Amino acid sequence: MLDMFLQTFDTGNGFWNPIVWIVAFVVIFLIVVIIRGFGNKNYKKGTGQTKAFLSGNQEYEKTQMHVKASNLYWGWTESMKWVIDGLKKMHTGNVSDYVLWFVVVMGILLLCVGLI
Amino acid sequence: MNFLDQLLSHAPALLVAIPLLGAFLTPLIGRVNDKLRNIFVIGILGFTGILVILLAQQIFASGPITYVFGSLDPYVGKETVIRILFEIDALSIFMAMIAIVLSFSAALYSWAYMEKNTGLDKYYSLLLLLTVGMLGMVLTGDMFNFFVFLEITSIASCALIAFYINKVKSVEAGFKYIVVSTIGALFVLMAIALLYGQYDALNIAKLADSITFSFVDKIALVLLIAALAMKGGIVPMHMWLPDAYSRAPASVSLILIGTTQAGLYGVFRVLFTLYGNVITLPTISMGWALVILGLLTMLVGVIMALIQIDFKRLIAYGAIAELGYMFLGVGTCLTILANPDITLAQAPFAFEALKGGLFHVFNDALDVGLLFMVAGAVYYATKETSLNRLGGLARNMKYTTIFFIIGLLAISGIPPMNGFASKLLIYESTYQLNPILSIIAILSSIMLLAIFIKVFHAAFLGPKLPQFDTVKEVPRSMLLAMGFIAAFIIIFGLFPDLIVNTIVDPAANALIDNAGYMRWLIGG
Amino acid sequence: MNFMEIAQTGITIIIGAMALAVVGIVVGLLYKGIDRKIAAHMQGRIGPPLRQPFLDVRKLFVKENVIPENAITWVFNLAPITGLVATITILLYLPIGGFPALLDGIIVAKGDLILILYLLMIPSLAMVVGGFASGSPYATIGAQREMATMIAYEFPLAIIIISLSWRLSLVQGTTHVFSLSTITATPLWGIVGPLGFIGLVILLLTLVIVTPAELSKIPFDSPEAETEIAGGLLVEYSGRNLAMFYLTDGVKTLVMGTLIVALFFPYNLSPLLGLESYTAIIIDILFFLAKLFCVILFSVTLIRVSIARLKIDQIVYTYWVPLTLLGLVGLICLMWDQTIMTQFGMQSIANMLGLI
Amino acid sequence: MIANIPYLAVVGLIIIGLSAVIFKKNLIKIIIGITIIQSGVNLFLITLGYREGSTAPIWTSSPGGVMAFPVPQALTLTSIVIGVAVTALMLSLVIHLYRHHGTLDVRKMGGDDQ
Repeated sequence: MLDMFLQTFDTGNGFWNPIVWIVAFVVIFLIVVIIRGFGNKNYKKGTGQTKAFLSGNQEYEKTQMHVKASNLYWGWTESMKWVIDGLKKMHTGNVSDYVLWFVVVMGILLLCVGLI
Repeated sequence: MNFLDQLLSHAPALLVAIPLLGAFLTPLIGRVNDKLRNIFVIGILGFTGILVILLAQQIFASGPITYVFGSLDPYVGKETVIRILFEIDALSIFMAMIAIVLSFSAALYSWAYMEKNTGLDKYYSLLLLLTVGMLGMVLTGDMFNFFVFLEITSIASCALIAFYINKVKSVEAGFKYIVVSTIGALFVLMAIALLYGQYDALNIAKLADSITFSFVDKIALVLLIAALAMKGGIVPMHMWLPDAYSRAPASVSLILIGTTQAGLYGVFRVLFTLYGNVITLPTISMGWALVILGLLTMLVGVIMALIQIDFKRLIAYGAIAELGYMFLGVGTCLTILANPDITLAQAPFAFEALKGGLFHVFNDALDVGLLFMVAGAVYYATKETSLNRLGGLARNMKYTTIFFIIGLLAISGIPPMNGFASKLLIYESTYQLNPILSIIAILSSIMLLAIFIKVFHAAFLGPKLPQFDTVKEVPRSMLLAMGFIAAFIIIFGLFPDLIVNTIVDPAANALIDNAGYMRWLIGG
Repeated sequence: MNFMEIAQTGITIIIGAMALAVVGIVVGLLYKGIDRKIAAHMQGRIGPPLRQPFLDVRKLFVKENVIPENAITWVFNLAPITGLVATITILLYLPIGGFPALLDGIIVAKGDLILILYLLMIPSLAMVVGGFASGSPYATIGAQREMATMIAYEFPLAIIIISLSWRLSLVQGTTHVFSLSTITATPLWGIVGPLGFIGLVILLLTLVIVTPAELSKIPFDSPEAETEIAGGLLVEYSGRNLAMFYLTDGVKTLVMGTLIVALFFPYNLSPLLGLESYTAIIIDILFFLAKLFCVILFSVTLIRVSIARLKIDQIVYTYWVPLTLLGLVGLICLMWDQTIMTQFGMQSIANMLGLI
Repeated sequence: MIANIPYLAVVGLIIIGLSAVIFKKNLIKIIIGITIIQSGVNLFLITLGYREGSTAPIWTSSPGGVMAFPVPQALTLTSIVIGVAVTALMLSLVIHLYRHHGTLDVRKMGGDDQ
């Protein structure tokens, strides 16, 4: 019975045993927490120490300190702009186009089964 | 024969009958008391769930069940098979489990989530009807029945998507959904009529037995695959999906995952079972078509998800990307099956890929479902879905944050969550068909991670925002529903071998075992 | 498997994990010291002593552990620990010192390359989450850059791993081609033909260029970019939390080095010299450390000294276009090696030229 | 040849309906397009079950002679019923859209955001 739960997951080309990993993870976690425990725990709460670092500038309002979702991954969107723009153009939000795509796929599949 | 056996022998019919009856009783009970109605709905779904589990046990132990309505024998006379029958094999019950887990947690979640809305009697009725539709689609052994249940699903889910009828975007999404799914369903009906005209049968097994892959069959195949893939949200026919998922109430989005997967089930059933005897005949293997559609689905899904700023819309695109994995896994198996030069035994990876694809169906339902519930919880607490205006919620909503982290790790396939196990199966099998397939699959999984990390930052991390100072943790029923799904995720992640051997392996075997499906027809 | 066996395995895992944690941290820091020393010499400086990383960690442990007011405390504290722990667990699956991986030899439970690929993401993920959780704009910018870099370099990395395993799956009689024990037991260099050899060299080159990004070293360290965003995702970290990240960096260098060694140079000296027992082990470990040194020298030290930092969109472009193409060329070489070279191999070329 | 006319009509109806759905910008016309497709499919089902000179199979005691096969007719009936429900649902949604936008032209409604 216990065996069934401990069995290694074998994909035919590789292995994965979650239980072993979890055990190792927990053990190492404990060791690391102990090592970390040697460190200094203290800091001065509520002083300038805990303010966000902005190269010495005054901190902005909280809402402005939060980087918004649409600003993330700039580097990626910048270098993949052409793909994204093309895809955005594809998503018109018009139901007629949705049906048109359906017809297009039907055409392609007809090609696959060898009718056209 | 005691009561339990009696119950079990009619379980296939009861699975559909009980929620159907419940759907029409719900408004009546709703007149008495709101709480009673909620308990009634959850009870109905719970009971159906128990029946599914009992039936599943029986099927995994002793093979597929054929349940004929109104008779014991599917035949009328010697030849004709016109009786309606449910043909339940391991794959059907596997899909039924997914459907029932999703609807049960949706009902649980709705208790608090929908509490402040009016028209809840209708809401719960439709929710049960939607469950009926999904269960019927996966259990039925009859093509026309399949169409009817497909239409039940479309109508019920359309009404649920447009539940916030005063919000114009919801109505718009509902309209798009009904147009797309009606056209899809009509083409399915057309294909059924084509098959019926040729073979004088509506029964899947009977049709599968007599199919010859004539000119008309080819047209029917294309119509069925295209229409059902559209229901399943496969790129490039996926555009209705983000609209519908993001505008529906979160609890409805949760069940919609089930309906899209029922569409995928249709695709698999048609390709493997209905056209199972003529699988090698198409000029270009349909398996390659599935694989390429799957790759497209993954890539378009992740790229579009990465640039979304609406919480639920982003998850919807993530869900699309996940659908690609299933198509990839199942398509890989189909290419091998369709290749007359290679048998399945010579290419063991094909079966592994099929298992991976099917396992991923379940995992995707759980992961995406959990994320939708988290999105709903965030909306419930803050009345905000735009990621550009959220932030810092981890302080106030600790449990929701933890559930989100679980969902995030699971959907991007970080060990030791369930997503990793199924993705591992897919990566380590599809590469043998072509290395590029695995490479793109790995890439999209990493992009999924990036997508949800972005959400994590935008919604949960960051400084304490003044407008969310008073935000409180969501009510217990929602946490309970999230915990229910999260428990599944963790169990599936920790014991992948057990799960694959007990439920996924029989389902995969059932899908490729055509003779088993037609057992009652060809003798036995 | 009875209870005794399970207990035995459990104890093995626990002891092994403890040993690896210590070894990983010490060796990782040692190589960090070596790296700094060599880099300094290349730039005409004397450089810090070899034990400087140890001193750094000790110093960080003494410093105050500031948790900024904008941070989500539990995420902020948990991220560095998780990163370090996940990195150390990778060592369990890698063949260190020429021996089979810890989990390979003793019990049936093994991990494979895909698992290592995913586990390698966790430390970066921890840094990203930690950066985001600091609630500082600098840290956020750094974290999202790290994530973009991760998307970028995983593409070529996936190509390398899948190509190697795919080629290995064509070799007769191999099972479990993703497991490291199979990979180290059948080095591909001897199996492939000339075109495949070129393909392997290309893949190795790609992996060497992926490594600095994996370790966020110059030229791919725009997530940290001290000069522009003041340390990026680490800007709010201090004291023991920063020390955790420092250790993670050391262990991760060791992991990446070991991975390259295991994938491409899994040879041992002892069979060649005909050594046995203890001498063999010692020689193998020394040889392994030497190999590791070479790999780190080329993939980390040389690159970081000689190239300037790239912009984030340049990083994405570098990995998604030139390096992906390079990886694909490597893959195609391996594929053609199978089809073309069997027909037009050395033998047949020699035939055509009339040499035979 | 004459027996094929219904089938040609089916194909014609479906193509007309599809083109209405794809090219018309008015929501009501899109719905009309869908109902045309529906009629096409229903016509196809009916044609399949048609037999010249047969009687409808609604007798308790059969008078003899050729009977039409009831199954396609039952299918058609079901399909019509479903069609009515779907059309009603679509029209009610369009009413809501019209109330909000004051137009039925999709171009003036503005699509959903990306």
